[in-house]
Amino acid sequence: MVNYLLRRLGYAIIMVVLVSFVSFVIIKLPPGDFLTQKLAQLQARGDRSAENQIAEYRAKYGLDRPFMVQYTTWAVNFLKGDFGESFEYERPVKDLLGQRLGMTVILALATLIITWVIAIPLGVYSAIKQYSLGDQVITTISFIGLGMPGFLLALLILYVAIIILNQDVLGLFSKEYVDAPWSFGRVIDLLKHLWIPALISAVTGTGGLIRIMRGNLLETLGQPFVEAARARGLKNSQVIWKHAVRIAINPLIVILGSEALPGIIGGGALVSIVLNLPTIGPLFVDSLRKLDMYMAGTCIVFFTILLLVGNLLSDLLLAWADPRIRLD
Amino acid sequence: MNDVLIDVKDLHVEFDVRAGIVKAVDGLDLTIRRGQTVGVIGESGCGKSVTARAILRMVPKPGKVTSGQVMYYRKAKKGKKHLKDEVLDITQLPPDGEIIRQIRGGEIGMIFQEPMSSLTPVYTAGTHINEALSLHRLIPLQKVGDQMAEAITTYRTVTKDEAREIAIDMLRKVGIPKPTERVDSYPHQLSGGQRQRVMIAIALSCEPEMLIADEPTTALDVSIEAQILDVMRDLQRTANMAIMFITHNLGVVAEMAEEMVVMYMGKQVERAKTVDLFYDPKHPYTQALLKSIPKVGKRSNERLATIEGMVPDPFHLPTGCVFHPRCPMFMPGKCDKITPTYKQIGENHWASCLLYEDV
Amino acid sequence: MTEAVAVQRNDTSPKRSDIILDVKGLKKFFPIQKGLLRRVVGYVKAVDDVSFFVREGETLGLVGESGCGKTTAGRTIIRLYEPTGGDVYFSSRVLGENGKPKMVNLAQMDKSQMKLIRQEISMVFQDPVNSLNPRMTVGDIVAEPMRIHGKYGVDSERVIISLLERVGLRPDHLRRYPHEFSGGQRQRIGIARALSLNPRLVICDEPVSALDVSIQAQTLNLLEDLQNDFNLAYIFVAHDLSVVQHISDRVAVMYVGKVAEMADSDELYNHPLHPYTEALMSAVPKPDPKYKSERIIMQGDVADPSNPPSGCYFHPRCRYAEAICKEKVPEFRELRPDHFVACHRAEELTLKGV
Amino acid sequence: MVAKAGTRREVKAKQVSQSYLSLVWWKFKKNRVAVFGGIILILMYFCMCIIPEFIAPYDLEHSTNFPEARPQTIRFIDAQGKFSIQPFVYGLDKKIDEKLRKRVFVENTSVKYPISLFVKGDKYKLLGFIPGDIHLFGIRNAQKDQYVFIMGTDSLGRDFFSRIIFGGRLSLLIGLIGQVLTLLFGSVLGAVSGYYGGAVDMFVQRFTEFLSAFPDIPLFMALAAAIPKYWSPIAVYFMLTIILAFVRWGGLARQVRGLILSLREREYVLAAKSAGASDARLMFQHLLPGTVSHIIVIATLSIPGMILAETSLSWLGLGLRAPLTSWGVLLQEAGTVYAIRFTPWQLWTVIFILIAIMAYNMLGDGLRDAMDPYGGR
Repeated sequence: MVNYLLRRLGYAIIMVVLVSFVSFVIIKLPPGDFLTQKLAQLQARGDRSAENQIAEYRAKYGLDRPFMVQYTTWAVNFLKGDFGESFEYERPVKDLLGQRLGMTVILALATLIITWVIAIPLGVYSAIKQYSLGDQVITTISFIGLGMPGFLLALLILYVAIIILNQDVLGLFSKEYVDAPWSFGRVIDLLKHLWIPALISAVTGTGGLIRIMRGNLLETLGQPFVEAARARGLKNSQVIWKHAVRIAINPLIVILGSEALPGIIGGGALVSIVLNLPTIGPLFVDSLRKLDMYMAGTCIVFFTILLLVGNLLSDLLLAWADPRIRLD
Repeated sequence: MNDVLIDVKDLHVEFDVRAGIVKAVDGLDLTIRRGQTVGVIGESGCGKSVTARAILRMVPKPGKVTSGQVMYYRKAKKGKKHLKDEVLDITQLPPDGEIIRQIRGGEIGMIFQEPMSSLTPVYTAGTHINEALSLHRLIPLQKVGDQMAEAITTYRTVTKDEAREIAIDMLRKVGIPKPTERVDSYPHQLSGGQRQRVMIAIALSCEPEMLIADEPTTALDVSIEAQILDVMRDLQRTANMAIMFITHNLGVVAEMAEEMVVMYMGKQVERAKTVDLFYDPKHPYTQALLKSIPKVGKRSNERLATIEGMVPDPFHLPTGCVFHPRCPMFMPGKCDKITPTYKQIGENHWASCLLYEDV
Repeated sequence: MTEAVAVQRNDTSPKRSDIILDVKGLKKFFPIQKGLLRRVVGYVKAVDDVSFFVREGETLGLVGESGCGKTTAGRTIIRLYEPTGGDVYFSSRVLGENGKPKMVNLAQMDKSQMKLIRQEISMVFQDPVNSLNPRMTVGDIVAEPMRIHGKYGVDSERVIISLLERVGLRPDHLRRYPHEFSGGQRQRIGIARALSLNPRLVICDEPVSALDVSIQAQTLNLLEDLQNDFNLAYIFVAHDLSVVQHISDRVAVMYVGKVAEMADSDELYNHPLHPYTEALMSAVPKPDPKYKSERIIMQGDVADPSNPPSGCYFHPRCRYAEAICKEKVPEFRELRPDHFVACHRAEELTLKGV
Repeated sequence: MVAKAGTRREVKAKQVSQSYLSLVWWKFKKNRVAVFGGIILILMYFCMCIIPEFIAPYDLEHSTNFPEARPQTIRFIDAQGKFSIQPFVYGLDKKIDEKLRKRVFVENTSVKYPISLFVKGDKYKLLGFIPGDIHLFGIRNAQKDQYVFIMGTDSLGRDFFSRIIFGGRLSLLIGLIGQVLTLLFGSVLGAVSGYYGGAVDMFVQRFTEFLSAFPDIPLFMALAAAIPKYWSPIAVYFMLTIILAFVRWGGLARQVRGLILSLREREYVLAAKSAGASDARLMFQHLLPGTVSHIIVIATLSIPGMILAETSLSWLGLGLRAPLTSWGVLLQEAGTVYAIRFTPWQLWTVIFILIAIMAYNMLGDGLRDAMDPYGGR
């Protein structure tokens, strides 16, 4: 067990280093960097001291040094908790991310809870009432959800909200509450805005889960141990929940681990952009677009860490939930 | 006839699948007495497993009992105060109702062909036994009803430790080595033979009137099969329960059953005492079946007798006697036209063949 | 064919010269790998020092419980698995000169030589569903070995049709697909495929265990008829003792990767020398309600081939076990003429047959 | 007493023998939803990738004097209640909306433009070489400023329907081409790695693991962000296609590898092997045919992902850019709050994307069921 954990950890570290290095290379790949872009902008505006100013920046951020030096400096600082500075905002990446972390986590949790609370019962219902009207309705809806990308749905909902309901639904707070301290009114306001991302995740996120849950459960219901449990005199509901669902839900743990944790940052980035939500997603996309190197690099590394931790957690969870699985 | 336990009368079970209707069980009569072992034998798809499930009112979808009765003669029993003398038609009980659930596992236990997958993988052997115990051996107060309030005093809930002791005891009874350790084993940590023993322990823990064994040794090796059959015989002797033993293996049924029923394409073709059936089979199918198996220890250079042709397509059953296209005694104009009745042709001997009818 | 070695006679070799296959000390170990780096942490000794031989035109039954290595042995002989050790001598006509057979060692052969041998040895598989490619017609399936060896010619279709008829199928089945057939018929197709190149040895891997009783008898009869017609030798792998006895001239009983006993079929069943054989025989349920026997119940489960017991692998379940059985692996030796056994106490014990 | 056995046993003899493919086709045909999805896709690809110039009433760059005009309603009954069998639209008049402080176009019910089929219009070359000037529909003998905009116009007064048709060409093709590339990479490497094992297998496995350690969308974005801004639109398009294929092949390779591994143990493969079949024969006669159906299903079901990846990347400004027109590029214009408020008809793009995706999903799902014709007949 300890051996297993150590090995997984070692593997994870190698992975993070590799991924961070590769993403650094990728971001560095296009000719020109953030500062060249900025220089062009300043010059276009007719700023005469632009060249000097940029050169100053270049020295400040260490961009004039060789690539390997840049990477190692950043990587070493990263370990110390210094993720570098965002060129775009001219502020430490750490502060920028920290500012948005709270809302990001809240949103991710809300999404997670909504998706699972809706998907699992619907999937179970769909399986035990296979081919019934209810199953067909659920199946149809989950197919639509599967095919419907979140950001397109967000656009459609935005259309409905703006044109038909004539409501301002962007962001997570109304104007008066954006910078206000927490209060009852602010929470209500948050909930008023939260329904849209929640609805979107309910439609798009549950489709796949419902299908998987339905499929797993149908397969499990065909297993002899379900029949054996019934032959022991258990109630139908006990047979289904205690024996069939208990087994059928195990594979979902993997999904929980590999999607929920990385979802904190990456989940719904596109939706967040459409709805202008103050989460990390839009920040990251923007940094990629602008070649804001340290910002983008930090985000990718955190993605990877969350993904790897999520995978590890789900493996541990799975081993705990299913005695057949042994970690070694 | 008061020792009759299960009386299946003219049972019909149909499976309505897309390609048509399969008559899985087509007019079956079967009587099982208390303490008796009845072997049900037949090739795959002959309806023997479906019959077993119909007795427990758990025919899988899309199967349906379309007609017939499964009469269950319930008897008052010491230690199980909710039981009284009554006759129940199992096919008429609500499929997830209180009564049928008392019967399942409590009064009729069942073990299955696949010991590898008949135990829920996430629960230990002990958990499985305790689950059955909690359902049947100790009836919770509120479920029994007022008129028995008096008797309830004899019941009490067992503590966790006691339940564990019972489970260990059951495991010991079915011959599992180191039962105190094995009670905490998960199914995957047990071998196939041990799992089947656990299944038997579960079934027996509630002291049932009857055990339905659906090909319990088919998936096991010969040496393990011998162990399991041995355990079953021992336990039957001590517990005096009936066994419905479903198998396709003539050797197994010869050893286990006093009486046996031969099924072919959903119909019973012959029923007799096991000895009579082996030494004086009446139905051509039974005769052919017995001749077609090689017998260990009696090697001869003779060819095996075979049953010609194939098992018919269940969607297009032959007319008349379903066996007529393969029957060596085929009587043209009769067997392909007239459906034989199930007729008594001797003491304790029934057959369904036109050879024994005046037509 | 320089490395083809002439047969050496030793204990397990037959005294007559009509042997077609002589397996000596065959081993097949499957590595157990673990971890990210796939380190080998142990071996499943599926076949562990197995010796037996088959004579021209006879059937050798290979019988044993699950995990005893009988299927692996069959597959290793025909090099579906690469042997870990040992020799497999085969009397080949293809590689011989002037139509005279020549003993060659299959275990040492390169791929192209082995391909030639494959015309002389073929296989019949267990699973009637999985052993036929669902996307090929029956004709193509039966013709495949011919095509592989470049022997498919103008009149091959006629040959295939007569082959189909010989195994009890109809000429119009030629263009059908496997899913249109029942299990028994599929097994016939598999048999026709195995015979399409006129082999001299057919390895039948549990050919009837997936079939219903009535179909099983048909298939066994067919195999016997074909043997007589074509002078085939069979290695008949099965777990059903009565089937094996019915079809085999000689039987080898395997236990956890080793041959426990090998003898003439009647001799083995009536006068077993190995306690495992005796127990196995007594464990088989007899289809005779009047038969009452003192059954020997073997305790415990079949040993794990990745972690077998010391000494004689059978000793933990053997009721005759003594100290030596725990310590020393018994030698496989010819105790009576043509009767081989691997048991320390074979000489002293008097065992009961069926 | 014993009857003539032969005749009785012939009852079931005459049956039409069906090959695997005909079984698949037969089962697929019965699935109406899947057939419907397939027909929709064929129509879309035909209309948007082969003859978009004919379907679209106007040329892609045809600017008009009607910027941000709302869609005209196609009518059969005019303001006077008169019915005509030929549909028509009303002409547009410029007006200033006081409340919005914005120039808008309103219908002028006194001017009717009848809509005809097969009218002469902008000249084009189908597939780049077949010249023509006939369009599917439009106004016959249209004069200056006579237009029909069934889905409105954009800020430059270009007919939005035409843009959607042309945009579909790039978006639909990128999915298809990207998937073909993925298939080439993925299935070949997957098959080789599953069949031979060894070093190739090691490499493929490690690489796919590495790819999967990268978060999916960020990897797309990072790679797309690395495309130099000054590249020509065509180069960007191809680069993007390659990126899409590159990110996806790992998963496919893994699936194909798994399939090959499981098929390799099938007894019919062992049978061929024991008869001496060559590696090539095993691969092409036995293993690949068994996987092709799965690969096709996987491919069909992942094309929507490709299309979506293009649209979302372009929408984010990381993929295709004007002057190229794809659905993603169109979305970029449509996705702002301003656009939703004032030109919501631009969201028609979303509907088209959804139709394409749903159609692929229906088709793929039907194929998946049909590809296993032996089960549950």
